[in-house]
Amino acid sequence: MTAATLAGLTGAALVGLGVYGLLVLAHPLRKLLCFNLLGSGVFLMFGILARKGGAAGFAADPVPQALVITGIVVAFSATALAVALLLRLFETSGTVTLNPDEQRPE
Amino acid sequence: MTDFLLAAAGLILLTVAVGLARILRGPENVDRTMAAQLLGTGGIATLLLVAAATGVRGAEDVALGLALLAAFASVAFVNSAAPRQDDDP
Amino acid sequence: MSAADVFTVVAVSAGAFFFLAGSVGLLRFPDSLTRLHALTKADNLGLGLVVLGLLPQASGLLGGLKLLGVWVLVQLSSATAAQVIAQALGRRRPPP
Amino acid sequence: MTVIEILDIGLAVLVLGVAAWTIAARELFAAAVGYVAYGLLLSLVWVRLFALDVALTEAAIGSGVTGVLLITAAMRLRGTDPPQASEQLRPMVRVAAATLCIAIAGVLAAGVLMMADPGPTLAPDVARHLGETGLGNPVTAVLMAFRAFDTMLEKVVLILAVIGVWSLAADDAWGSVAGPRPLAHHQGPLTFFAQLLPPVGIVVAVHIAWVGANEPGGAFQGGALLAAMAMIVLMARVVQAPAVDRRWLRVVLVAGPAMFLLIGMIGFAVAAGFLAYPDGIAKPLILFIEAFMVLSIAAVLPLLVIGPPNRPQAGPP
Repeated sequence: MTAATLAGLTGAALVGLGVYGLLVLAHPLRKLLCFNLLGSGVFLMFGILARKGGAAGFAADPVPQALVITGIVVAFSATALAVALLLRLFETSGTVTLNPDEQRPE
Repeated sequence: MTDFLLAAAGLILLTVAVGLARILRGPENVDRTMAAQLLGTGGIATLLLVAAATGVRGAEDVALGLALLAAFASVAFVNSAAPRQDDDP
Repeated sequence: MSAADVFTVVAVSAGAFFFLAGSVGLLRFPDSLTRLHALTKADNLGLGLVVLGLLPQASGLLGGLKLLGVWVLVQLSSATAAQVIAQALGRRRPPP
Repeated sequence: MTVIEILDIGLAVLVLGVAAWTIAARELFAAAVGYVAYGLLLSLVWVRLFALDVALTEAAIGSGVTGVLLITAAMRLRGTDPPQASEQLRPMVRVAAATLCIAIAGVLAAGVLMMADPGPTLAPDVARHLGETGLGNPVTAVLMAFRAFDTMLEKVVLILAVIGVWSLAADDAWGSVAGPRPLAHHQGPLTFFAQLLPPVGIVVAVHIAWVGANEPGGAFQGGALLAAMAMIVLMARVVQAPAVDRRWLRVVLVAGPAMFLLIGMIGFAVAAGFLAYPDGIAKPLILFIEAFMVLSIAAVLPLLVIGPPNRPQAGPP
């Protein structure tokens, strides 16, 4: 098995793990972490596309690599915005849930 | 020589991975931060060894980038754990 | 095997040993400060010896300088990290 | 089985193990530290895929900057981590979710295993036109020339994110300063570190941005490392971040995409169209745009990490 196939399988498993965490975990920050796991799994699957598309003297196809670089930066900006929203919610309400039954009386 | 470098890389990765059990066990956040710090250094060593063995171009620059960021997690932890008497909530 | 290769094997093996020692220390030592001691050994000597061992294999002068740069930067980072972690520990638990 | 295969398998197991740990961890902080470790291991995987540009981006942004963001957030949200009773899922739901996810991962894995080898590729097209850009690094050529429109809009996304974060400021803090306050007197190892590392870091960052034309590296990676240096200085509380209503700060923020757009427009007049570069001077133009992009990225990333301005505006001095 080549390093590329192995990385692709790792990516597939990471997507599964990320979706599981998104569904099951309650805390929004944990959900964000899982969103990032899911994203990096997708990026790894791009990685196997790149490696298997290596041709014309390049070890890996540069186009999927460029897509992944763009993707990492965009995923970061989305995460940063979500963290800012979450911290602001915590500041104003003292809790991190939007469920009205769970808002702690303070 | 190639196989030796790769084996050394694998061994270092394995040992720092065992050290990662400190992230699992804690007991305190300081211990977890230390495990991340060890993984950072071990990761750099692994990267250098793998790069030397596989002859991939430009790996020294990746290692330099990682080395610049080596204290990042620890500093972030200490900074946010510091007493905030003069800070806003 | 040339002399340079023997040097690489010896130095890299010694580096791997220090990483092993650091990990074992991090796991087995009883409290945070002693674990910190184990961590810094791995950071300094482990990576230092690996870099030293890889120098004969480096691609040219610039490659070698970059390797040394990596080690110097990690020295600086790990020394700082150890200091601030120890400070954070000391702040929380004042000596009796 | 060769040594490299064992190493690859070990690395994959480790990546998956740490990922599973960040999901299973009881405490928020442990999960955040686990994510930092995960990002670092992932950049090793990218090195094994011969994608050094991605490895550098993942190390700097995926692990480093995101790690600081998550660790800081986890520390601020201490005490919120035990899930409330009604949000605990029943075991049946968990099993159903797990089954669904195993199915998703299985389908994706089957896709990976059935993928043609060699797969579909645009590499020959890139190789054919690489000469026209004058660049030696194909990834930079794709980012800055062949898919320049994407890269430009991605810079705009970063600025939109900054606007989004700033707009979360409380009314009385609008236009003021974000992030930790500087210390009154500087001493100790962290201050020393924050004074010693950035000069070295700036040299390395500029080096990586500059060699990006021909070797792995480029504007993203160099900019992210510069941003990391700015964050070290902020976290060591040596200086405070500039107030968000400073004009120069806003100019720096938009410099990258603005210069990209401007030169793209000039392409209408002197080359084949929007974002086309005239023959012969493509490389200097690309490096010129990249210089501004490095500055913008270096400003955007720390601003996103330190969050909205959080101190009431001080009166006029």
